[in-house]
Amino acid sequence: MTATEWLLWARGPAFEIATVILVMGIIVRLIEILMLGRKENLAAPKGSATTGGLRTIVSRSVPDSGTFQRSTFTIVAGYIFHIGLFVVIFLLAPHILVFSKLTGLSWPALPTTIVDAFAVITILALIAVLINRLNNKVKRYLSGPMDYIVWALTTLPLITGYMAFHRIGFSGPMLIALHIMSVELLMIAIPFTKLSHAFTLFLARFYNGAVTGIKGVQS
Amino acid sequence: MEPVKSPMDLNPAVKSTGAQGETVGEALRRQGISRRGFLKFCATTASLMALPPTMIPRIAEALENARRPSVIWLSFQECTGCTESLTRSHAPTIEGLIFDAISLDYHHTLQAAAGDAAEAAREEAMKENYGNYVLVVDGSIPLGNPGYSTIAGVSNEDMLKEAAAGAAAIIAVGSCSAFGGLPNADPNPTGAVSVQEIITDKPVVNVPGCPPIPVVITGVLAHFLTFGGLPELDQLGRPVAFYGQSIHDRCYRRPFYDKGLFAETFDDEGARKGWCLYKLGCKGPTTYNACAVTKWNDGTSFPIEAGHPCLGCSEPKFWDAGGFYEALSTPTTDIARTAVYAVAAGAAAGVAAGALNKANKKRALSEHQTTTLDDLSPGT
Amino acid sequence: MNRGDALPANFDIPVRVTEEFTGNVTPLLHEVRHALGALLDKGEQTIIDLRSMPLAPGEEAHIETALGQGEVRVELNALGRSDIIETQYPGVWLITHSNTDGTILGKYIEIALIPDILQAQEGDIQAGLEQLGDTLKTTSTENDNGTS
Amino acid sequence: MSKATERATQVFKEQIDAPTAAFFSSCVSCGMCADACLFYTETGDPKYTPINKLAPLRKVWFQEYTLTGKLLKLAGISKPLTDQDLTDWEELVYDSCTMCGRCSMVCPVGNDIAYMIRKMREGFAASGHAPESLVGATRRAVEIGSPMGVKLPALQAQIRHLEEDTGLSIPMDVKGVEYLCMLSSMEIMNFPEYIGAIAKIFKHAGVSWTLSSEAFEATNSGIQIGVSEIAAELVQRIVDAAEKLKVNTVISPECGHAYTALRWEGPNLVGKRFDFEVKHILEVLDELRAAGKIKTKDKMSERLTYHDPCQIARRGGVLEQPRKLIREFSDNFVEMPDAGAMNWCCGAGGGVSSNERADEIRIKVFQRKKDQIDAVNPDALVSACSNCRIHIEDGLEEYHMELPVLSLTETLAEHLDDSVET
Repeated sequence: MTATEWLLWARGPAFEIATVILVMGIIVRLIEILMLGRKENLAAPKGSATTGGLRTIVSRSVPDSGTFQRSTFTIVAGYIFHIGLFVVIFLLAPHILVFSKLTGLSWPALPTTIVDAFAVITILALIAVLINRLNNKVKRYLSGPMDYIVWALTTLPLITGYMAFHRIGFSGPMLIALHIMSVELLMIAIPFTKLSHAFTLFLARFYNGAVTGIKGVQS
Repeated sequence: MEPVKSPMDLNPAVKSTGAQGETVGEALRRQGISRRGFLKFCATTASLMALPPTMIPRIAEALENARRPSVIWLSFQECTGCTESLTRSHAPTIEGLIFDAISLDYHHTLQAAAGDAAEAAREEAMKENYGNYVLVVDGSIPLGNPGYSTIAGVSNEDMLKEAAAGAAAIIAVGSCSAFGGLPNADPNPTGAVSVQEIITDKPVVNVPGCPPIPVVITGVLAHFLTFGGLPELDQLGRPVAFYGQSIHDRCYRRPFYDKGLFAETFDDEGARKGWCLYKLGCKGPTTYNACAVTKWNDGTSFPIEAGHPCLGCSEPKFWDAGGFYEALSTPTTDIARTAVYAVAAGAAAGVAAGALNKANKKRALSEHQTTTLDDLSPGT
Repeated sequence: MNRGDALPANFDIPVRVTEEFTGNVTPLLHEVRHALGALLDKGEQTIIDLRSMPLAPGEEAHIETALGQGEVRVELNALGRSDIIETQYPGVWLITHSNTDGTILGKYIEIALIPDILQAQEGDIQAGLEQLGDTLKTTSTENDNGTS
Repeated sequence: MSKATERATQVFKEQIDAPTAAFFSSCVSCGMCADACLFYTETGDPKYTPINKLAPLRKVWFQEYTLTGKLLKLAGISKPLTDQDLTDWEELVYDSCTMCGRCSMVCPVGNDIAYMIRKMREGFAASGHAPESLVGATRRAVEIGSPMGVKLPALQAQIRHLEEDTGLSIPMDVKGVEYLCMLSSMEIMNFPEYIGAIAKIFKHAGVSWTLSSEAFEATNSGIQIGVSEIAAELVQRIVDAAEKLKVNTVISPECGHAYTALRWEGPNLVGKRFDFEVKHILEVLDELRAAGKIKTKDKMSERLTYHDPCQIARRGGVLEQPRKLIREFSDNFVEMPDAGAMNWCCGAGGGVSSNERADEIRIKVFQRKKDQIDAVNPDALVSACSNCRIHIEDGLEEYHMELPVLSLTETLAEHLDDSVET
């Protein structure tokens, strides 16, 4: 296959397959979760479960100062690569066009060179996160092969994207094809790995906040 | 009424018999060109071969002594756009001079001879120069049915194979002969293929483009004239000197891409200010060609400069590579519809999976055994 | 050729040059400066092909303005016209080759004491010498004939 | 599959609900819960990472309630729960987790780990994998009425002594009063002064109250060991007594898990909403204070700090009340670092104190509390949970520290202005 054919495959059938797997996989996962249900809480509430749940969805993004001091690296590196991923995924003009085609919505892009800088920072943060996972005894203990595979799947699109932008290693069509295909691998992996947290996190935080909300505690 | 000029008059390069013993230098001087003129010719030749000006003396020396090669030009499933591109100029251009320096022995669009006489000229030239002539091909070759395109009753495939056998070099001019081009576009009714899909035992220089830039065609000829061999080629068989960099990398609008300033429509403020055409479907990032530097119409402009996105015409499959006006990063299919179907299918599958889980849990609950004190310490 | 010529007067060409696009102008002028230094110090000649680099509309004119015009202006007629202009910086020449139709074939900046193309070529001198000799021979023969 | 694993799997399947599935789906193994857990911070052993303590439950969720898990189980790639899993995790789920819920506050994706530990214990208990001493306590709670084996006559004897000592009357089985006071066995046996303090404060505030001879034990071993049927039975005794005596409010004593058991789990365990209110003693005292019914005569000048019992504060929502009450009798109150909802557990909650096997680690992880105390260097520590107090006293002794550990209720009672009757 020529580079052009790879690119066409990546933009065509492969993207369709990845989208179907991602969308179906996530919806199945969410419905699976929701349909397990939870018992009605008969205890007289001190506060609102819904308010608490919604508040925690937001508030859990900001750690308390004690936790920040104890888990500084995890939090700082986590923040950097999550913000980096957000910027790179959602604020690069070519990416916005993909979302526009999917949703019809559009929003302003950041200058490409700024997104490029974010990509570099994000890659560095992810490398730091990997080194930390290998060296931190808790993370090493908790990690299975899947944790490392997921790391690779997350980092690969950033690296191929960087290569595509700076035109390193392959021809233009091949670089873009490789970049899109690496993203497709990531899309396919999301519903079946811990990457699903990108979607289920909202449910998890809500349930957590709802339980504490009823008790009149802010979590 | 003025008599219609024959193509021979318009193009002195087309001769049924060429002075094959002559060198290029002699041929030029015969036309009354001084050595200063020759030097000027060499300078512009270096320029069109994308060689540095320091190469001018070498080019001058080589051209002075190079023998004029015989060129046979075969046209298959094509639109004559490539020939038009090359011969469009009214005045002698440097491309024209290069053309003059060769002996174009067969080109059925340009030559005056027709029918049996033309074919006889071709056969004669091939015989005389066997092993030494340059074969130029434009147009794709239909493999679906040989009858789709024939010349003098000979199928394109047969004629190509026959001509290729004695060629010193094969140049596939235009995207049709290089990659299959328009005839090859989905659904490819004629089963069109490129030259290199048929000729696999010889290197083929691809000069794609729809049409290719004229100086690129002559640049390759000049290279063959000057150095007697083929220029360095990329993976797709294209001369690196012209196809080494993408349109995007050499585009004067690139700074706007970097700044994130894009024309959103053809008539908005961004379009008027000359911003990047990426969002309007520009294929510059995936297209390798020299348009941004050599430009067209004697260096006047090129599509992006005229406000139109690059179509990517020098890349394989460019007709089928997504819409011309669809941005390169976007899916080529109706992904929104696919996503809607996936949502529906996901919901159905999810409800089914959820119902199975629910039944599973219900069964567990129905099998519930009261945990008694005795269960807590099974050992006792 | 002015592109505007073929268009109605009120037609506004949509693509306007609003600023220096490619950023190639300043580096190019630096390159010229270095080459001029090399010419002075080591007698090294340099030719820069202006058509080998991506330039935005108007940038070529910008370069020409920046280089200005100096003392020498030569018009060469070989294979069409060529203009060889010394810029305001002695030793920096702007060479424009055109064809017989006036279409520009190439533009070069040459940094040299005198551009190569201006120097009389050996072959041409040889031919000229022969021609002059022939002419003199003919003249003297005629003269001889006349006096005899 | 053994009978035990079958049972555990079956119970896990009953217990797993939408929140559990959402939590497991969201874990990114970031390890931050380890930094929030004193069993990890003080031992440095990664097996004590809270999320790791849930591995068996997680396995069953994955295999039973996800499409991928079901397929991998069918393919034989995902192995079912084993007896070894249950044996290995017993220590993690009972000995080294107090269900304090600090990890649940820290988890960046919002996983309520304590919520799931509670569920996991159901399966462990049902499959016979609960610690022996906790089983004993549960047996005593069911059969005798108190995990410590305290019977009514013992309570009656303490009441007699208290009435003699204080001259206050301690009502028993009085119908139609405002409050029914529950007690913990620890208070009856170790801190009977609490009962005297209640009597004094309620007399001072002029409110009616009673004890019940049929249900005086507030603690609930069923909650700690993780057997809902037993927990429900224990809660039902209180509900019956409260309904029989027609009280408006049942007061949970200075005990952490008793509050969780009665206030939050109670109605869900017995399957109906209560006709009465359940309040922690601190909530009642603060209401009385707010109503102007509590007046103190003096304020302590010693440097006081307050230890938030996890089930009362973080898991119970009683955070402001103790601080307001302490200020009634102290003008030198300092907060320890992380006080309030993020306070560190003493290390003895969730049944750990009843679990002799956990004695060593319980003392080891007390280091965390010690550091927290050292940071403010108080003259005395006030708390509102007898279990916390006993363990903190143990810990202080073990670490050779001299620090009085006070009951908030008792200290308040000592500083009441006897001259006024509100």
